[in-house]
Formats: sequence, structure tokens, C-alpha cells
Amino acid sequence: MQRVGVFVCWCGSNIAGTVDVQAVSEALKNEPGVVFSTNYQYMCSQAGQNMIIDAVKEHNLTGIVVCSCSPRMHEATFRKTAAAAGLNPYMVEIANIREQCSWVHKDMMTGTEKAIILGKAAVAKVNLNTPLTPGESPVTKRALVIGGGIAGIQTALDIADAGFEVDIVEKKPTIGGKMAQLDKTFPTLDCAACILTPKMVDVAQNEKIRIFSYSEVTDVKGFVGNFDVTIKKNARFVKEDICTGCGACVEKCPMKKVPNEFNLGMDNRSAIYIPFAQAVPKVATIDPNACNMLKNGKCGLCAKVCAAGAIDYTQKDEYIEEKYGAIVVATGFNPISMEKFDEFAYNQSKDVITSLEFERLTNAAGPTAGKLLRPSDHEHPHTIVFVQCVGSRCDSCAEKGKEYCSKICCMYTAKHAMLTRDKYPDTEVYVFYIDVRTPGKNFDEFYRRAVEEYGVKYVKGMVGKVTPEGKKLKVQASDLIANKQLHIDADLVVLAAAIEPDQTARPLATMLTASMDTNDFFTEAHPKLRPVESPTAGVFLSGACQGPKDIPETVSQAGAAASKVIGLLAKDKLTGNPCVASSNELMCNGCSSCERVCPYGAITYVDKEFRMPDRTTKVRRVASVNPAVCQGCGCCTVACPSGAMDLRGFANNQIMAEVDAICK
Amino acid sequence: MKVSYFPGCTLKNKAKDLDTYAYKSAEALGVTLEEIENWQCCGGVFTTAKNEVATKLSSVRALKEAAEKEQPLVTVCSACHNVIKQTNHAMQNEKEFADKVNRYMANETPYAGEAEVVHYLEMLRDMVGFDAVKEKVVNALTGKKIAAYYGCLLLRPSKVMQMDDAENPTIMEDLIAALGATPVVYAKRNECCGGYIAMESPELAKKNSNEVVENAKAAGAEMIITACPLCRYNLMKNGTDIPVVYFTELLAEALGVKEDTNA
Amino acid sequence: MHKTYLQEEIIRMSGVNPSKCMRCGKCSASCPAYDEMEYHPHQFVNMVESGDIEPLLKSESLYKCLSCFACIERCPRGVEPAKLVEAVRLTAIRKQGANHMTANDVPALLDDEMPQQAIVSAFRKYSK
Amino acid sequence: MQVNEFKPLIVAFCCNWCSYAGADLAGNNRLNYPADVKIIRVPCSCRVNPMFILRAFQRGADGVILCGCHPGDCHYTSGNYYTRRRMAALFSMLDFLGIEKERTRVEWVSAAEGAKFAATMNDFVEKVTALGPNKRLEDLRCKR
Amino acid sequence: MQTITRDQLLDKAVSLLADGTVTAVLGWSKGEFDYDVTPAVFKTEAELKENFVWNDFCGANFSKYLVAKMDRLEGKMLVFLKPCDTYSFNQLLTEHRFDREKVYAVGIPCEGMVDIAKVKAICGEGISSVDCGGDKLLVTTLYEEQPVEVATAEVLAERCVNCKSKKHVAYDELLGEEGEVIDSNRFDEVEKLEAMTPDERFAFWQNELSRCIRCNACRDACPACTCEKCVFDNPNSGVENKAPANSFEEKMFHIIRAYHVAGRCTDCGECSRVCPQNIPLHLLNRKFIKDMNEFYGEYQAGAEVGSRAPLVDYTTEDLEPGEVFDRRDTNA
Repeated sequence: MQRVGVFVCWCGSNIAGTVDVQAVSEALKNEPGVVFSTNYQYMCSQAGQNMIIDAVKEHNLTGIVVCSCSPRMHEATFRKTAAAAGLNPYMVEIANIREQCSWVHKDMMTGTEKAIILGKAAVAKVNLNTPLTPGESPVTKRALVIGGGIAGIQTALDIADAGFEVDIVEKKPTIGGKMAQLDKTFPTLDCAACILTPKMVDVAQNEKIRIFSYSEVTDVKGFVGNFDVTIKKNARFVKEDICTGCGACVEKCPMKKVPNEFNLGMDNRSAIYIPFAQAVPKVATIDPNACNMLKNGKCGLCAKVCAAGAIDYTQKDEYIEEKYGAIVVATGFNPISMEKFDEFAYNQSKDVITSLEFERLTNAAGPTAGKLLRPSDHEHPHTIVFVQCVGSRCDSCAEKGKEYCSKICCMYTAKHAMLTRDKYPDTEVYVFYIDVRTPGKNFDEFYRRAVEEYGVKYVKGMVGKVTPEGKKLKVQASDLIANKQLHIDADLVVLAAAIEPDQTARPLATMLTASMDTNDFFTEAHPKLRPVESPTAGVFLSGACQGPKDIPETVSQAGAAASKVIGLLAKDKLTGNPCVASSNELMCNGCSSCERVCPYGAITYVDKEFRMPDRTTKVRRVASVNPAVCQGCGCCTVACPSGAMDLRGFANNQIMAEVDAICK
Repeated sequence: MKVSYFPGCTLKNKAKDLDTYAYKSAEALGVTLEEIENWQCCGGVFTTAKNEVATKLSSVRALKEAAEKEQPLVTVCSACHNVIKQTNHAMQNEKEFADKVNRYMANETPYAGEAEVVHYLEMLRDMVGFDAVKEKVVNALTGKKIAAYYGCLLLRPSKVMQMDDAENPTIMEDLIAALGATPVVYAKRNECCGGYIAMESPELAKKNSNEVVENAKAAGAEMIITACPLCRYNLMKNGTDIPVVYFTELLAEALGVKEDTNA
Repeated sequence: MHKTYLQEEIIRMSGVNPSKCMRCGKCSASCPAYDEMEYHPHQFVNMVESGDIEPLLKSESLYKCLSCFACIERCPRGVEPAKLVEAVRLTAIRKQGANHMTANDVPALLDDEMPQQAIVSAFRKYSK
Repeated sequence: MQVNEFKPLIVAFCCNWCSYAGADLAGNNRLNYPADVKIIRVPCSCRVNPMFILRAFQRGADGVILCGCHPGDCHYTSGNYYTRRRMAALFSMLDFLGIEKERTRVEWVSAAEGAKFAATMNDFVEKVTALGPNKRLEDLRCKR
Repeated sequence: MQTITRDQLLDKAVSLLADGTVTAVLGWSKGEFDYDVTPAVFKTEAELKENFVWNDFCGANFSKYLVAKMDRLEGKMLVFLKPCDTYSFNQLLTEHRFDREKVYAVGIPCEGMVDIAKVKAICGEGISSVDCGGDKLLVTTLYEEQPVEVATAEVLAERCVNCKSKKHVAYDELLGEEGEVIDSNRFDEVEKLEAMTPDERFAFWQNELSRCIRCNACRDACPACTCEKCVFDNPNSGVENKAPANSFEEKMFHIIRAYHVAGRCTDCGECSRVCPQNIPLHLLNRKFIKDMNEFYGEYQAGAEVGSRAPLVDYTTEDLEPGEVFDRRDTNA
């Protein structure tokens, strides 16, 4: 049996004005377990707190009930008081007789009556309280960044700058991501490579950063501060540490007809390749699907020309296990497939391209060396039609496309249109738009310049059909302002395809038990206040994996994610919330209901041996809660039919006791 | 393999070719078309209004008969296919409409869209298989550049029709290839020829049809095939110097059964 | 906003929710009969949404829609403008004596080659 | 006269992060609602076990209301989505057994919705008062 | 009535025992009367030949026995599964309640089982033997000279009249023909109750549940009730009550029991079959199934292993608890 002390606060007249505090402390004296009950003007004052400390000592109290303001106000205060008195801080319960009683009721009698009932409920609960100690877990002071685009690069650099080790896992042979494929960046028009490649070099040279390129994460175990991650290094058939990136192999490779993914298939590369000149690591990779040596053992030219002897046709995939304290997801985005939108004839004509392809067409390192030429016949296009919102903002009942706005298209289309008019003033440039969305610093000014200074023709309307005929693309479109249907003979049509999260994100989310929305974007822990954290502790979000983002936004989120990681890694130990779920293994039957509802993946299963009454043993699968991961919502406790799963601090019998006290 | 067959009014009349070649070809492919007894005209167009009942009853009758025979209902004419398929979809998904129809027809066992509506082209693709068609070809049409004209009704609304990608269909091109010819892909193959507007505004039908034919020709077509008598009429009437034939005729020719038909 | 009876009737009959429209104009961009129409597909949607139905009922545009469903197919919002056109057209021709085409009109419009499908379809579209 | 007037007993389960804070805000703004409402604080609406609700009825509650964060705003991301399903199923079952459906309710109240909290409680108390004492689910043995 | 014969099952069991595939057989064993068939574990051919039965009274769903009966078994257990049993089998696998590797499941067709209560309603008490064969039962009672003929279809258990599936969703081997999932009318009774006024519904359930003697047979037979310790037996749960003290506790027990199995109940109907007071307990389960089908889309527990039950799942667009009634009220 507890020895409970009850302390009723007047809160000046805030409580005492509507509640007869004397009557309350008197009434609660008779409750089971109560050995001391008093009232005082301001319980939260130093004098009030001392009163509690003295009473604990004098009456050997094991539990405290404070009838006062909301626990959201002073629960923490009174827990500290209890600790100062030598009690476990979780032996305190608050009866909220201010916000939920004296302030909302006018009549002294009703107020007093209710305050007594609330006090009784708190006493009933504290009688069942048990001392709780928050768990502690050590922190591995290293971070993993998954994805080596601008988001991952910036996050890694910022974490490394704070002195922590970081590994980047990138599935492509080089880091750089989408930004490396871009030509210029809006709204300042600086060249993407000029601002990105120095950062890539910084990454390569930073002693704290390791790059696992051409690699992927295949397994994640553990929890915040203590992740065990398996990384698969795909065989690139080139010894990374020996290859100098001289490119002799690339030049000599006889298999030169492999579509070049870096240029989105608009030109070819060889079977052994370095994606682009500034690749990091600058190491060759052999494409096993194209290499004759690997396919049928006939060739071996690259090994012959490699002065460093870096080629290794027998290389195997390698699995590496590493420990991390924090994981940052930076898996980025891709344009959606234009398969389902063939009213724009993307599959029928080479001259209908996506905006990302347009980037490559205008990039000096691209397939046309920066000259804007039609992919079909390499002629200069004179009329270009840009179509916005292709596959964005679609209603779900339209059964194709994405429901969200892809956010970046308005600005890059304005950029494309402006740059085209700037470099080739003889071209006519139309942009078909539904809305032009430019809510960024200097964004609208940029768009207006495209219209006013560069003479880009913005048409409010949409393209309905593109008909390739002869050398022309016949564009049928609507101009809603002029209330006309337009027919334009275009040379090039550029589609602003919606963007979607990278396909690797979904299986990764499963491994991380990080939640995703229906579009496969990672969900943030709180949409406003915790935008760079996943609800799963220790997992952070950087860049477009969380939602469509432009470069400035991505970089600032990357920095924010890094600072959250640094905050975590700076700790030696993590102190948990003691009010977590725990499973009574004797009662658990291992049915998995709790695991399915846990938003944090805090529940796992272990095979446990039980001694049976007849002295035999039986192995049973039982749930086990990781207190470092559990956040204490209690969802699992209701999913559990047997009540084997319970929540500390808000246990079934405690809440039931409160119900009984109120209803009695 | 036996299937129920709904020919439609035009196929018994102005478009006999479409019908007879369909029969012969099916036979050659081992499919027996069993004509629905006492079928009635489908009405030519599906009225999308939810409170329109009477004009859809003839389709429901045909559907019900096929369902009772537990056979798929095969159609050839694009318009009939569109009307019957959309009606079936409405019977499956619009309860109020279906209830009205069943009450009106005094159906003892209510019809709820159990029948499967299959276009002849789908039958070739999904039930016979284009590979099997290819094997049966005796007069391969090698070297012929043929453009498929889908028009609107075969493909749209794709949510209901479910035949093929509405913007980039391949079913007819695959058939052309199976018959040994070279399919010609052109963008206007799924744009409207003008349809029944030919009655009232022949100019509009002419303009639309012309654009289709010109686009096909520009892509190198020497012949156009279609599944719709009205499409064929519009394309032919509005001045084309390349032949427009029903796909069944082409099929019969390749399968070597065209001549028996004429005989 | 309060809806008129006529507007509600059109919405109910067509099963279309015009407020899903985001004014992109892809329907009108796809329409093969655009130039024949006084009110274009996107205007149909907008006018039904705002309850401005009387002018539509009187418009020749009703009889120009080819029911080719291109607007339905391509609308990114799933609005289905052609169904609205159909609903307004039916509302117009269901009134007594309001048939747009009668049997007497037909012979003059025929030619030898015309398939009966054209006549049947036009009749379905134009008269009650 | 007042003695005979039926005063219902209402148990309100409020999640710590939104609804309990909303109730506090109602207090801060001195928005009145009947003292018949007694609040039990739970970490999340998904902590509320149907057994708690039945227990309350068993021990003489006349109405039970459950308040949580608005869907999509759950502090624990998805707790209230489960609550929504659980309570939809449970309330439907209670109704199936002939228990008046007005005696149970789920309401989403954010930390900013003090006014909504008070209005909800006023309305709920009014509805339950109109129904009169809970006869169908109470346990007379335990009644005072 | 059954298309498969005892001999066929016996042969199968004997041969599987003989070739060592299994070391034990979970089957139906002779009881005192023809109709009180009980589940039993057979280990030898002799035991099987002596006591194994297969007739129209073999309703017992064996899935649940796999949880308890295999602990100390060396080798595999042969279990005969009727189509409805296979759903429970899968559901228990979903919940990791037994080791699939240790079971050899033989799917057997079922033409429906007889409800002895219905037979008694026709023939009266004192039934000494029932001869199952063809589509008729020959019932001998102590009080009648001649056996009474009863059409099997007349006395089929309610769950069999509204059989939801003749298809086996799990087995290692199938005897006889595979059937189909049936579009049954199993929710008709629930709908009838839903159409009543709350007062009528309350009266109905008060009448039904007041007969409850809290024997816990429903719970003990239920393949979804496999808790190590039931909340109602646990002194720490706060709701422990071994015997009902009042009418409320009945309701609480049955509501909570139905709630605890909601989404996991395969609608096998064992609860009603074993209820000695003939309380239609399956209606509570079906109400949950029907609601969840309507609210969240069709879901059949046990149709596949590892599926996610509606109550441990959600979408952001789910209906609100209040809308449940709005929906119903507008439908009415």
C-alpha cells in the first residue's frame, strides 16, 4: 500500500475562488492510501515545494497527488520536487482542478464536488504507480547518409564539419545526383556543375567522409543511436583504390553502343565508363549487361590497356556491416514515366522530350555539346513548346499522374524558356501553363523577366494533342484567355514531367520502419515543427525524398537534418522516456497485432523458453519492446487482446482505477 | 471455342464485309461465333446520362443472353462495342440504374453485369493469341505498310473500355504485324473522324477525316484499317487516295479465307 | 453557394462534379469540334459550376460535340466534360417539340454510302 | 427542484497533446461547460481501450466521449487513425446491441480549439441529459 | 451427404502414418452418441480404425488444436481441414500460433454439417442414434419405434446454410474436388437486426445474452481466442470475471470478446456451434465483419497468410465514427 500525500493548491484565488480547497483536502484525507492532506496558497512556489519535501520526509510518503493547475504546466516542476525529496519522480500525479475545474465552473459547490472527484481519480491512480527509470543507451558517433545527390552531399559535409564521421551510400557509380545533370540553376542562372562539383570534391577529400558508390543499403537493424546497417557494394569490376580515372579503358572499349543514362539515353557510352568528367569517385565501372568479357569471356581489352592494373573481372558483390548512430535519408526524386501520357507523343517522336532531357541538350557536357539541336535530326528548332504540369496535379480518379504539385517545374520551365530566347533569339518559345507558381525569393521576378524581357509567350491553357507529321510536331492547344484553340507547328516539345520519389525509397522505408505517405514521400515527425525528422527516432530526412523541393530548399533542409544529427551524435548517452510500452512475456502469445500498429517499429519478436508446470520447457514467440524506440503512444496496448502489452505510467489498471474513481 | 456474337445493324447491311470476314476468320482460327438471337440495334451511341434507361435496354438484353450462355459477348463494330461495354459497366457500377433496368425488364434473376464484353480484336489478342494468328497466316502481307485507325470509341473512356492504352494503343499494330505487314504508327490514329456529325456538318467530318488520313500518309501508310463502319465511311468519303478497309477483311485475306467468302 | 434546380439536375444526371475543375483547359485543347462550338468544353464546365445553364441550353454547341470522349480521357482532374454536354443536351431535347432532328430531316442528309449507324447515332443524339 | 434534475456523468478521454491542451485552453479562456464532464488524460486517443469505455458505462457513466488530435495531426503520426477505426467498429456494435448511439462520441479537438472543446462538451452533455440515465449498460450492483 | 467417405480419410491417414510422413493424426473420434463427435489425436492405425469417424457431425474446427496439441509431438501432425477450417488455419499462421512445418494439412470437401439442436427440435429428446447417408438422416429415438427420416438440408447448421466458401485456402494435399468461394447470404440476419429499432435490438440481445451461463465454451472453441491468458481470467486486468454477476457483465464479455477477435475472426461459426444455450454469438462477429467490409473494403480473415486486418490498418480517408450512423440513417 502506498502512503499518499495530497497537496491542494489555491493558486491564489484562481482555484480557491471557485473551489473550497479546504473541503477538498479534507475529503481526500479519507481516500485509500492517503496519510496526509493539506492545502496551500501556491504549491508551485518555493515554499509550497518545501512543504511537499517536508511532508514526504515527515510522513514517509511514497506517492504524491498535487491538485493544482494543468499537468502540462507544472507536472515537471512537481516531479523535480519529488526527486528532491528522495522519491521517484514518477510517483507524482496531478489533478487538474484549475483549467479543467475552477476556471470553467462558476458555482462553488459544483466546483468543489468536481475537484474532489478529480482528486480521487488522481489518488486512485497514484496508488498503482510504480517507480519508473528512463532507460539509457549509448550512441555510436557516426552517421549514414543514404543518397549522394546535393541533399546527401550537403548533409554529409555539415555533419563532417562538426567532427563526426559520415558514410554516404550512393547507388550510382558517382555522387552528384540530379543536380549534376542540370545545366543552369534558377533564379540566379549559375551553372550547376560550377557550384556542385567543388562540393563533390570536398566530399572526396574530407577525411571524415567515406563514399560507398555503386552501393545500396540492404538491411537495417537496431534503433536510434545504435543502427546496424548492411551495405552491398556492387561489383564494378574495377579496383576502386587502384583506378586513377585516366579513361584509357573507356576510350579503348570496343562496346560503344550502350545508351548513356547520364544523358538520359540521348547518346551512347562504352561498356566500361565514367559517368562524367567530374565524377566522384573518378573511377571506371564496367556495365555487366554490356561488357563482352563479362558476358561471354571475349574481349579483355580494358584490362590490357589499364596501366594501373585496376580491372578485375572476377570481382564479386561485397557486403559490409557498419554501425551508425543516425541515418539520413536523401534518396531524391525522378521524373515520372511519360508512358501513360502519349497524347503528347513522347513515345512517338524523339523531338518530344522531358525537361530533364532538355537540361542535357543545353548542357555543354551533354550529347550536343550544349547546342540546342533536335534529337531526331540535329537541326536547330525554331519553335519550341513547353508544357507544364504533365502528370502533376492530377485527380486520383484520373488514374494516372500524381495528385501533388511538383513544385519545381514552373521555375525550371521559365529558366529553359528564358535561356533559349537568350541564346537563340530566332526561336519562338511558348509555355503552356495552368498556374505559374513562383513563391520563392526572386522567383516571380525571374518569371516576369522571361516574359517581359525575353519575350517568352506564356499561354494560359494546356496542350491536348501533339501530332508528329513530317518534320513538324503539330501542337493542338487551348488559349483560355483568348478563348481559342491554337494550332502550332513546333519543332520541339518539352514536357515538364511530374516528379516522384526514387523507387528505392519504399523498400528503404520498410527497412527503416520509417513511414511514408501514399505517394511514397517520407513522412516527417511533425509537418510544421519537426520537418527534417522521420517519426522513427534517429532517422532524418533530407531533400526531395520528403517532398518536391528545389535546390535552395534542399540545401537548407540538408543543413537542418545535419544539425539534428549533430545534436544526436553530440550526446554520449540517450535518455529515454520511461513511459513506454512493455510486454508481459508470460501472457504474450506472439500474435503480431501490436507490431502492426506500432508507428515506430519498436516491437520485435523473440523466441523465449518458458518452464511449464510439468517441468518441461516450451519455446514461444513473444513481443519485446525496445524502450529506446518506443515513444509511449500506447496504440499497441489496445491492439493486444490479452492485455499482455501495457504502457508504463498509463497502465490498464491505472486508467481503469481512474474510471472507477470518477464513476463511483 | 464458342462465343456469343453481336453483329450490330450496320454489319448486316452497309458493312456486310466486316461481318462475313469476321465469321470466316473466326472459323479459320477455331472460334465459333454464335449470333445472339433476336438482337436489337445497340443504338449507336451510349448516352452517358445516368437517368437514361430505355435506350440501353437492347444492350442489356444481348448481355443477359450471353451471360446466361456463360459465354463472352464478342462485338466487331467499334460503336456497338462501346455502347455495350459502357452499358455493362453501368450495370455493374450504378446500382440505381441497374435496379431500374431490371425492374423495367422484369428480370427474374437480376442482371448485374456478369457478361464479359470482348471486342473481336481483344478476342484475337487474349483468347486466340496473336502468335496463334501468325501461325495460321497463309498469305503473309509482307511489305505492306498499314496504318491502324482506332478512332475514339474503341479506346475511350479507357477506364471503362480497358482495351489498350488510350493514348498509345498497340493492339491493331500488333495484329498488323502478326499478319506479316508493317504497322505504321501515327498520332492521329486515336483522334475522332467526325462520327455521326457527318449527317449535320459534313464539313467538320471532312476536316477531321482529312487530318487523320494526311497524318497516316505522312507516316508512310499505304492502307488504313478500321473497326468501325462510320469511321470507314468518313475516311473514304472525305477524299483519300489510299484504301480504307475493315481489319477483318485484312485478316481474312491473310488467313486465306477471303476468297471463299466472295465465292 | 446555393444551387439552382436545373444546375443540380445537370450535375446529378451527368454524375460530374464540376468543382473538381482546375481550369487547365486540356479539354478544350483536346476537342476536335472546338471551332464549331460557341461554348467550348471548359466553358461548359465553368458555366454549369456557376449555374449559368440557360445559354447552354439554347446553344448550337450542344449538337457539335462528337462524344469522342477525348476531353474525358485527357482531363487530369477526372471532370468528364462530355458528360456535362450530354446532360445539357438531353435536358434541351427532352422538352416537348425540342428535337434537334426529326425523321423528315433525314432523307435530305443521306447519301448512298452512309451507314445506318450514322443515322441511328445522330437520332440518339439529336432527338427524343 | 435542482435535486431531482438529472445530472449525467460524463467521462472524457483526452489525448495529452491536442485535446487535453484544448481543454486547458477552454479553461484559460474561461469557457464554461458542465461540471458533469470529468477528463481522463491519456497519451494518445489510441491508448483508449474499449474496455475502459465499457467499464465506465458499467460503473454508471451516462456518456463517454473520446477526444484526440485531428486526423493527420497525431503526435504519434498514426494513433488517431487507429482510434477512428476502433471506435467506428465499437460504436456501431454498441448501437447493434441497442445502446443509444448518442451516449458515445469521438471528437477531434486540437490544442487551439478551446472553444470547440467547450462547445462539444456542452452539446454532448445536452444530448446525454436528454436521453436520461444510462439503464442499458449500467451495473446496479456498483451504483452508489 | 458428405461426398468424401470415412474410408477415404482413413486410408489417407493410415498410409501417411505408415510412410512416416506424419506421426499423429488430428481427427474426429467416436463419442457416446453418433452426434457427439469429439476431436482426438490418433497415433496408431488401430486407434484410427477403432475410433475415427467422419459423418455429418464432424463440425469441429481443428485449426485451434494445432496451437496446443503439437508441443511435444515428434514429427508431423496430420490434420483434416474442411474449407472453413482452412481460413482459421491461415489466420493462426498469420498470428504465428503454430509451426507450419510440423503440420501436414489435408483439405477435404464438406457438404455442410448437421446441427443436432435442429434435429432435436424435430425429433425430440432421447436420440439414440443418427444414421447419416444420402441427403437424409435416419434418427432413432428412445420414444419412437421407427426411425424418423429427416432431410439433411432441413437440419444443416446455420453456418453451413450460409456457407461462405467451399474453397480451401490452405493445404498440403487435397482430397476430392476443390470448391469455390460462395456469395452467401450470411449477413441477412445481421441486416434484419440492423433494421430493427434500438429498443427491439436491445430486447433481442437482452433475451439472448441473459441465457449465457458463462461456461466460456465460445471462447474455448474459438480459433481466434488463443491468448495465453484471457483478460477475463486475469486478476490484474481489472475486468476479470469468471462468472457473470449481472447482466452487464455478460454484455461486456461478449462485446469485448467479439471486439478482440474483430478482423481476426474468419466466421467459422464455432462459437455458436458449441454454445450450450444456443445463443447466436456468430451474429456479433458477423456484425463486425459486415461493418468492416462496408467501411474499409472487403476483407476475409484467413483468406491469405500475412494479410493486414482492418483494425490494425488505416487510411487517411477513413470514415469518422459518427459517420457510421449518418450512413446508416441515410440508407434507411
